[in-house]
Amino acid sequence: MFDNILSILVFFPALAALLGFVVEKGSIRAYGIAVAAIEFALSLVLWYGYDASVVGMQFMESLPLISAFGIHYLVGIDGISLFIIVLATFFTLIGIASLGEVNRIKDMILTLLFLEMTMVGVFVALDAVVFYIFWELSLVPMLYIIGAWGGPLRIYASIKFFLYTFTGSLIMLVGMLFMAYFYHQATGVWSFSILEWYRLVLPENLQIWLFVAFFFGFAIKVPMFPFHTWLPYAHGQAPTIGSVILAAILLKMGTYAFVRFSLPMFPDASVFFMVPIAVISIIMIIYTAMVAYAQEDIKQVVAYSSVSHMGVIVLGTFALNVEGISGSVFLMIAHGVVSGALFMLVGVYYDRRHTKLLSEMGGLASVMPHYATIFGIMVMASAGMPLTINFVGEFLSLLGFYKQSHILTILAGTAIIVGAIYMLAAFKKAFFGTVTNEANRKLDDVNGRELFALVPLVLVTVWLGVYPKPVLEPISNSVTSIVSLMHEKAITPEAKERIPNPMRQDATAEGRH
Amino acid sequence: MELYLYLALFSPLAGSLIAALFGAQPKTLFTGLLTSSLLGLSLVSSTVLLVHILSGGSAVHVEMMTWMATGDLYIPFGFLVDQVSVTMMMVVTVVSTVVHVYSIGYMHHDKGFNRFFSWLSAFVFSMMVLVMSDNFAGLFIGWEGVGLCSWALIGFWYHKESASWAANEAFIMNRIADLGMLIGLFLIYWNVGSLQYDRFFEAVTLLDQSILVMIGIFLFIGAMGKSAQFPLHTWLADAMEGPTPVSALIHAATMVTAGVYLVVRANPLYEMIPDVGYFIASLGAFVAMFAASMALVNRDMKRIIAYSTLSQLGYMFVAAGLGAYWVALFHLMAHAFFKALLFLGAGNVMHSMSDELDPFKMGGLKKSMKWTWIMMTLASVALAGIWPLAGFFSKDLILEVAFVEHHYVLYTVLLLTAMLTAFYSFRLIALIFHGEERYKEYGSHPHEAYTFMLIAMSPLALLAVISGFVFKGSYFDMVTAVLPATEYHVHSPIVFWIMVIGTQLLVGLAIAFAYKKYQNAKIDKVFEERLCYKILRNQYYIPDFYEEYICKPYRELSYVAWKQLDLRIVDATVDGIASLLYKTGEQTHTMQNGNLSTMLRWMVAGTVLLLALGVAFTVGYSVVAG
Amino acid sequence: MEITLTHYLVLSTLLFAIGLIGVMRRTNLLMLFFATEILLNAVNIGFAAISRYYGDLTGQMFAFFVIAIAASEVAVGLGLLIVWFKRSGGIDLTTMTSMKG
Amino acid sequence: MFETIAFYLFALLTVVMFSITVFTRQALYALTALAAGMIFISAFYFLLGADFLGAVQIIVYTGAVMALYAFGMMFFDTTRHVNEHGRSPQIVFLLSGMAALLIVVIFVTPIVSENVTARYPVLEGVGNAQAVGMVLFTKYLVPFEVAAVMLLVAMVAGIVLAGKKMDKSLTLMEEEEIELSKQSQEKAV
Repeated sequence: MFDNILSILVFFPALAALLGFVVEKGSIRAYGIAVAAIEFALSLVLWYGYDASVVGMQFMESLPLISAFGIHYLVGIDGISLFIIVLATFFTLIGIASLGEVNRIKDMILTLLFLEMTMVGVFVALDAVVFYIFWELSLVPMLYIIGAWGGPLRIYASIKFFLYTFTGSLIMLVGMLFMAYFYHQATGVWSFSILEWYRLVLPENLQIWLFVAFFFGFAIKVPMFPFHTWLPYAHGQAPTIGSVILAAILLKMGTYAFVRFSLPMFPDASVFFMVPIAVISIIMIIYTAMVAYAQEDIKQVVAYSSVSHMGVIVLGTFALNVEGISGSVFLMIAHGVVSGALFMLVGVYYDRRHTKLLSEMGGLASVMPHYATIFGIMVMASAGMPLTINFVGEFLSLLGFYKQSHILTILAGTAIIVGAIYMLAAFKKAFFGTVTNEANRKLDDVNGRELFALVPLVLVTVWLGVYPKPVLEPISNSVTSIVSLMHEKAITPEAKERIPNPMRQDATAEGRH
Repeated sequence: MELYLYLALFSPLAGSLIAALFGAQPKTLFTGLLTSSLLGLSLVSSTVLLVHILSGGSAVHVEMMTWMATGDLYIPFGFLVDQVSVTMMMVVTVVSTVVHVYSIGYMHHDKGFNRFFSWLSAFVFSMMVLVMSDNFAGLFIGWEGVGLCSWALIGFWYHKESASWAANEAFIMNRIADLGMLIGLFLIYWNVGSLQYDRFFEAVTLLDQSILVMIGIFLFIGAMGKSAQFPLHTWLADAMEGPTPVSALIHAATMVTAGVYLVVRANPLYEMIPDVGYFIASLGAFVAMFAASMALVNRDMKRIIAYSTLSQLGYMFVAAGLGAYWVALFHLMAHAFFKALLFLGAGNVMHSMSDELDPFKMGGLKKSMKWTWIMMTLASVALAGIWPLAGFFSKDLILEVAFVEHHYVLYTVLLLTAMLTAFYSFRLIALIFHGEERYKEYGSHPHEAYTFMLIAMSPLALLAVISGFVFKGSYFDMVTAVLPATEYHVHSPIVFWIMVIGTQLLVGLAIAFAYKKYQNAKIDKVFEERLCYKILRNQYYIPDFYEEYICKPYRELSYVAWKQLDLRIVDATVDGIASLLYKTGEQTHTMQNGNLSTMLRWMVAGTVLLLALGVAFTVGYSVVAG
Repeated sequence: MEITLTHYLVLSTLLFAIGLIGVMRRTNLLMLFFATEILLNAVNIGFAAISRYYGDLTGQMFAFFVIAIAASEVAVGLGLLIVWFKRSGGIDLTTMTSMKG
Repeated sequence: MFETIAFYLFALLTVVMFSITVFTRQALYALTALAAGMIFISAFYFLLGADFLGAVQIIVYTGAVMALYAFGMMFFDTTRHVNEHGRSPQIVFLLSGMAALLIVVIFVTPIVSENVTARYPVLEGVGNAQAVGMVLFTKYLVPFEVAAVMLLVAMVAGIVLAGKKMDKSLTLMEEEEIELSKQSQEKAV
């Protein structure tokens, strides 16, 4: 039954969306929830069917598209992509289910379903061309969501978002074409399959050039400092659902691509660029945390906090050992859950008051106690409280990177301080004190529809914080295979040394109990 | 035994979660009773474990489940009940049960009654995790958990700006220290390959000295935050914004002593690095003196007790730093009892004086609050270290340790501090309970607390009296199974008696002086004009310094980073590129003047250019290749 | 002297250049069409020559299709020209500036 | 020898004819010269053994296309002098010259230096028309049909655009005009 599950997973929402054009407006919400629920159930089936003990890709499907150039429709997943896919379907479901009253709700739901296709597509693609197509396609629904349902500056924000990320991906495309060309040079065969590219050992100078080309595409998507300025605009103008999906899934494409492309394909270049990237990450962490602290709009606080956390993810990725990379992949999930929830929470207030300014809030804890509680949990998760989902990821990422550099990790570790500062400051401004604004006095607490979205997120936050094993184990196994591949491929002695061989570690770790 | 372990650990959690369900609802007495009785269960289980350990049973070690496992890393939820942790468990459960019961009365009128109990029990759970964990990661969970609960409880009255500010200050300062702790953990992992205590302690002897020093320093930085050691001490006094039972439980008896616990727990490590130990001891002595001096002139009842706590923590660190781990732990225990008692007594006073904190506005309360007076006096006597109360056995022992280890400077500092301690403790007692009834001017109507609150406090009073001479022997026998069993005896009996009696006399003098000076509570205007008074009154201007030179620059820098850097430079660069392209279009659109002929010429020109490029590249390529 | 492919290509290019001159120089639309015809035919010669010298019919096929396209272009182009003439009364290029950017 | 002479002769003639087309001021001359040039080009096709193509060239260009142009010219009344004030003719010549040079370089160098293998080789013992037919109706059947459809479409388009009812074409009218014509029709009814 798992033969074509990935293709079903990718194309089912899109087909359902096409069909959705004929669905009546009154029942479109139910239709959207049903489709998203089926899709989510399918992704759970996928998780159920996933065999954590197998190394390598699973549920592979291959269909030649342009055989002359070795372009195949090649999909498959491993532990790294599996959970991001589950997260994507999950967020689409709760996003549609918790959708408030919006104009043109039909367009919104269908757009979200198309977006779901592109998101899942990116994470299952194992062919660079297919990957690129989904990667670019994902911009279109997002552009539409920001541009059509956004705030007053929506046109500026959406065009900035589109052009900025698009520029990056074009540079990435050049990198991909060169990679295919080098592959052709080396083997005489054309191939765009990532798995084939893994096998190619490139000289270091070529690796560096290609790494840089890919880096632009990924870094803008992440977004890494100093390419991050599109994000606050996009978040600031996007409707709640847009911000949620953007923060939870779309940003993860960049970091996921680092793990999927940059590390295994260019291990030496990864080592070469490790320190500069770590420095950029640290700037991201501290600088954007400070910027977040200065914000006057709570949504911008969350937006900048996203950038700050993405810094930790990138840092963990470039730890180049199993602990760090597993941690960063786990943190992708964690950050998706937590920042998605935070954006939803901001949306709850926005729906009631149509403002996001901190100065308009104040003393909300006494008016909306449940809201304050859930917000508090998410703030604490975001600040990296142990036994919440974020901590596991941050701990492992920083732990992994500590192996590479002491000083840089100490600097990066300030994430837990500065993160607490801006989060608590914003939380205090919004929720503590007395109610100063009369308009806030009669606000309703979270309603059932919002709870439907928020409670599962809270549960996941705590569950994976206490018992991360079901997610961490498959991730760890897949990361182990990537790291050992990198170790084998590494040419320079420095890279050999920087990237430990996890297989050898496993042998010694047998006696750990 | 495992069952008792789990009962002791998880019944506070269960209480907390159930109370949390009613968190947003108006007061239900049920939550208070439930959490208190569940804590009682936890206390009983801890006692069973204590009896088990005391009767020579082996340490209980369970591994509940895996927490994190990736690569080489393997962190379980493992719990260890040995002699050290069972002592801590007893301290935590006893004090917290008392505080819970007491709070039912104290929080009686509060809107957030249920929320309070939920957080209080959650705190106890975190504290239990902290002390029972068998690895550093589990310790860190508890470490952060108590920080979180402390944040929530300090800021419990969130409508008060000062309370939520103090909560955030406490949390963030602890976070700074936690970073050090985290780095310590990373160091341990990458050098040992495990975060389990036993694996680490085995490996300690094999590791490089410099690495051990680094680990020791970073772990101690973590301890400094939780135990509010200089320079991370300012949060503790501000934390007094929380309800008084919270101050008793968290900021006197348990959480702040976590740092001491960490050093005691990591004793094999600190054994190996006596230099770091000496640094810890020196810092402890400094903080003891420093905090006591601030307590001398303060006019806020709770802050005085908070500084006293800080001072006593300094004592504990002196003992721990000098390698007398069992002494540190012993003082921790004794201190927990009498300090919690003192705080609860202060809570009674506050209750009856409608939350008045200035002792100069009280006076003569012993008539209306007899039992509170008795208990607070007992606690103060114990704190001052008068024989035969608990403080004598634990605190004077620390003085002896310093003496025996030939650290005479530390000894002198500690002795002076002991006098100061006695002075400010009895200054407080004298101001509150003796002399004229000044409160009448302010229209208060003092009344004794509920009887059940007094009864709840009585075990602490009892323990403050007896825990010294009753428990010392059995305690020593028990903990020295895992801690270094160094006995500290002054060899010459004459010196010993001079020391003991001398100390007692000095302390007695200090008490008498305090009574004399503050019986009538005359505010000495001349004295208040003096520089030294101002310095002490303003806590050496350290909070102002932090505000002026750390918080404010950070705020301003943040603002600059956003407005100037992010918007003006980073974003403007991007927009600049975009507008450059746009301008180019504006400039060159004259090319598209609509004249087909012109456009055709441009087209041909473009074609020529492309062809030329093609030729150039082909030629270039063939030259390079050929 | 043997006539080689190069001769034909040079001729083709020469004719193409003449066509280009026409395209750029003419401002009368009809004459512009003439010039495009020259361009197309110049290319056709090249196709036919290559086809001949490599013994491959593909070149001729292409020339064939080019002719078909040229024919359609003339039909549609002249139709448009007539429309334009009816609307504006002239077919001078310099009057057609509605595409001004 | 004959081929050489024929090539140079026809080359000269074509260049001259096309030059006249491009440079003359008389539209009629231009048309006539173009038609002549087309016929001379067909001569090259015959020289190259592409008989069928040559025949098509004569029929399509000198027949159909030229006739169309002739009709067009009558319509526009271009017998008068075409006044063209050429601007900066140097650029025109420079650009076309360079383009020609570059094209020669590009096409000649690789073709002379490399061997190209025929994918659809000319069949031995079969006439050109037959060979063309065989390729055209097998490999290029679909493009051929598409071309046929395209021609049909072009024809229809030509008729529609140039047709009598053109002044009523809705696509080319302004909004107000359409409204006006609608109203006038309604009045008539």
